[in-house]
Amino acid sequence: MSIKTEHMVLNMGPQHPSTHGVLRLELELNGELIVNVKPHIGYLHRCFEKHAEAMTYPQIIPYTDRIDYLASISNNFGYAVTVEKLMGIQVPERVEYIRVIFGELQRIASHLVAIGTYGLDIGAFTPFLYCFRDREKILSLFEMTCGARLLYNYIWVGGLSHDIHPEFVRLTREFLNYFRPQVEEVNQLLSYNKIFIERTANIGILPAETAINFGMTGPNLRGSGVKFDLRRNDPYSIYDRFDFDIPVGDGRMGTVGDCWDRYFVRVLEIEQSIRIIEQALDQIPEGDVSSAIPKRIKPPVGSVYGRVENPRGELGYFLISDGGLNPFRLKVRGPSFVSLSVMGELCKGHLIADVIAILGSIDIVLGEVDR
Amino acid sequence: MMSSYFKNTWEGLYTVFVGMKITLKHLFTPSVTIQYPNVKVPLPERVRNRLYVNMDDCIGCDQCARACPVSCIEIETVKSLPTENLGTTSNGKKKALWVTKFDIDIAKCCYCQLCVFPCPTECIYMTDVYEFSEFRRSDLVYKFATLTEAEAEEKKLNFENLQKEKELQKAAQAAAQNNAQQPN
Amino acid sequence: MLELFTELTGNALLGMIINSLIPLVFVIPLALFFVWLERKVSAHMQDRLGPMITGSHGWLQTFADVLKLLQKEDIIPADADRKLFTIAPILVFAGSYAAFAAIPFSSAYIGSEIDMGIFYVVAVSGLVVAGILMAGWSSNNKYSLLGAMRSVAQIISYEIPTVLVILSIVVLAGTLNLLKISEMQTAYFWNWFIFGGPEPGLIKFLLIPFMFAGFLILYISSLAEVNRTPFDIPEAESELVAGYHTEYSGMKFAMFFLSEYANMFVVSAIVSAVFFGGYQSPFGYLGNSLGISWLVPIEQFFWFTAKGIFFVFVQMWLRWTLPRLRVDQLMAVCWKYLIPYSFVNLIIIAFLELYR
Amino acid sequence: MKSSKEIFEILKDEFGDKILELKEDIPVDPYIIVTPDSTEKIARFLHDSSDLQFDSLMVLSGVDDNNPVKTKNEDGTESLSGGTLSVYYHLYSIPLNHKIVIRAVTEKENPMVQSVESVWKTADWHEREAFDMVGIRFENHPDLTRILLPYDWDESSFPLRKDYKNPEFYQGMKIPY
Repeated sequence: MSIKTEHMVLNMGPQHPSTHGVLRLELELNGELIVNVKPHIGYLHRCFEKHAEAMTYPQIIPYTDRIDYLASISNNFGYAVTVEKLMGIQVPERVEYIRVIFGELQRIASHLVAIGTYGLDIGAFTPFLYCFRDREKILSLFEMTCGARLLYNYIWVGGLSHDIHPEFVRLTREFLNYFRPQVEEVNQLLSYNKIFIERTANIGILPAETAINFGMTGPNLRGSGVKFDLRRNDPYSIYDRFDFDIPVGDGRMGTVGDCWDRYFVRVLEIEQSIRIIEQALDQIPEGDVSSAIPKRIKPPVGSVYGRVENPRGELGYFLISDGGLNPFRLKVRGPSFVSLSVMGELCKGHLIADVIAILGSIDIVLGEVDR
Repeated sequence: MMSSYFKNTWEGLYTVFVGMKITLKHLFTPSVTIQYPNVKVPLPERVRNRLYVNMDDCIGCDQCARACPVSCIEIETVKSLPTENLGTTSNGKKKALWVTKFDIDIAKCCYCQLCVFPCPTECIYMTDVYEFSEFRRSDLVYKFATLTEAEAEEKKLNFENLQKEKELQKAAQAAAQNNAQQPN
Repeated sequence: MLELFTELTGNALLGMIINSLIPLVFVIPLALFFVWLERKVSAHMQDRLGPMITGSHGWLQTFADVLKLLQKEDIIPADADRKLFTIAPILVFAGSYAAFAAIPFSSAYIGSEIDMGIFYVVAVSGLVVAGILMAGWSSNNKYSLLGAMRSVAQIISYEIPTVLVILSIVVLAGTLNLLKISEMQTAYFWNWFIFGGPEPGLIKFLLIPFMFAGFLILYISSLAEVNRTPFDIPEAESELVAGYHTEYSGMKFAMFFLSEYANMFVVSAIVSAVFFGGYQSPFGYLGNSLGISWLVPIEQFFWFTAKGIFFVFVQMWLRWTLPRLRVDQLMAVCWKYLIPYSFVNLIIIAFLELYR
Repeated sequence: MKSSKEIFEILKDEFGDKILELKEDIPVDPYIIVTPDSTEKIARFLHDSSDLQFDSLMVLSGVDDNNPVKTKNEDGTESLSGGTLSVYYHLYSIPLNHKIVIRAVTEKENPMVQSVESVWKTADWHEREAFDMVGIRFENHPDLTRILLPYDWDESSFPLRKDYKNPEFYQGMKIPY
């Protein structure tokens, strides 16, 4: 005879220390074992797509900042690339280089948050503050250039809002020299820590096939061992000119596609971003940054899907224009939105503590999930 | 099997000591944070904080309000009388409008700087002031218009009178024309 | 000490009360100091400054916090079991306070010199478990319940390696009396049990590595007993919000908080008493060389506190370095690693003692 | 690597009249219009066919085409009704590195498109979003509920439709904006 037991339903969030914002996870538990996970989203829905239909094209850029507020420059970048593709604008060389430098700096900043908060989820508080310390230095570089620390409105359709500061190149080099050893320190403190490895290796394994089927992109897909990076496979801007590697998860500590792989791909990507920035700083030409900005942005009738490699994966803008001053429809494909949908699949059979580890490893930003 | 058991134990202890070495090193490195209200970070020159409007230069063209993505700027203008001289802006543009209302709801402002670029006289710009919290939300609506309410009323009235006069003149002209045409 | 107080007041009961209040005078300021220390240590390890405004380097910050907590509304959730909810923090504090009774602060003061001293301390710490379980159950909150369940499983499991290591010391010392164990390790630091104990000879040197292993095991399991990182899963804030004290606020919360820090000192005191000579100075006493006999207990008290604070500092150091284990891994560390190691350790030490 | 023209030919051969036309004349991305009642089969073919191997659905978006038909009422006033909703599928093949856009057009009155959730799991949430925002119903979808809007949102109100009016009340509460 067996004892009849009931599953316990535990609401994790919307107010919970490690749901990375206002996400609600409905956990069905058998003891501490997860039977089912159902994410409930929409708490941060800000009607971006509806807003966009009432805004002119330049006015949308501040709104794109707020989609994924940890990677604003990348969002600006994606939007600018999309509209330029529809209008057929060729932007000056200098603009392209600055965009790439900023995009990669933003990637480092965003990955630092991802790494730091992941440590925080696992219970290590200190690496989080080391990461934020270095991120602040990047934000200062941004602030020096465009005056804002978080929401930049920097990359415009056809150009940039400001040229870089005369000191920018020197200070960026200085920062990169300072920053390189810091990554190693975080590795020593967190990545190679036995407890951290125990917590993350062999947890939340996402096989490559499932990852592609679920539309995972960016570090989450590469963590599963798929060598796919939009900067290399579908190059936009001038990424085809740089020499960099695409790190993929190799199951060094456990199985390919586990949380540790997803986490460590981000650490390795920081190194590659540094390489790209250094090359770009060497090659950056002189020139004007605002010469290609159209006076009136009025794209022709048509539709375009533009996508860029955001720190979290493929950020896509599906833009339909009816030839007016406002977009007819602007749909955003946020990488976090797609990544979060795999939660239910990943968590089954794990413990509560693993839900946190898995959620942290797919690195979502709720601003982008809900838009 | 047995060796991996001891390897685990060793790794567990060793990586802990490696981590402890790092944190101990940081215990004696100087801190990077500052005591905020007493010490402040110097701000770069391009910093984007509170909006300010230099009304001496404003010509009331409404371009900033149209550029704003969150509609936080409200401008109302009244045409000046031909007899009035409003002066010129610092870059030599002649002013032709009385700005009776120039409100910025700084609580709505998203600090995107889109209003700054189209301004023909560079009179709206972002300053480096970032501490301006208020107890009432209504205090965050900044009124930049220099005219007092009475003055604004007067200008409006002036303009309306001018309009009426013009209409009367027109009517009179039309009537005169009619009169002139009628005999024929 | 008890006789002294009885003589002074002329009343046995009053003497007893004074005798038992002395640790309280010591514990509460110490716990407040530890809270402050924790914040400063964490801040400086993270390149921050920590509290700086209230007093020089913020030393008054915890006093201010306690005053704030005292003034706060005492909230009891509507569906909570009111009686248990109120008793729980008291029981937890009582558990950690009772442990101080058998800890020798110096050769002159020990709350109650019982021959089962160390056994008593381990046993009475078990009272904390009951308090935590009460708190978790009565809160009527799923997070609290999960935290309490984890805590109970954890503390009970980790008592086994603790006791096994203590047993190996008992084998060497031949007594359970903490005062006697401390007295044995007198004179210089090489008489401490971590360096093989007071008896000289070859065996003493052979014992040293096993003593170090024993110390590590005891220290690790004591971390688990007081719910410190990497074993802080009962209150793992990233999973269970705040674990068993999620629903507590105001002074009830403060009692959990203070007893946690008091407990940290208790386990540190035990570690120092069994391995590091307890209140003994590492190199003789100033009072002895100067011939001032009353200076000796004060020096002893200083060394006792210093050692305790050092081990608490190491606990904080670990907390701000390490991530947290998962609940099943925590059990694995205990049952698969610590218990076998401590068993082997005990047997080897017992053999060495046998062939001394 | 196949152009959209080639993909169109392959699909036309396979599905015949289910594939309506290839739109290439407007910038930038050409798309293939298909009928909404067979998207699942087409998707399955696109995913499985060794020539195409569209293993990744980049985005699925619901769009209100804003093309209502004007009808004159008896009393002389004009009223708008009908029109179409579309679902755009942006597909990409990682091994073959080619893209295609598929568009399924459905009636606004009773919008019904076959779900492709069984082919690409990522379509699950995208379809829920399209249902949530534009009101397209997906046949055979396992859990077609609101996703971004609250679960108690008005059942017939879809914010991204062009004829959407801001509601005055939400659950009986006046909305002061």
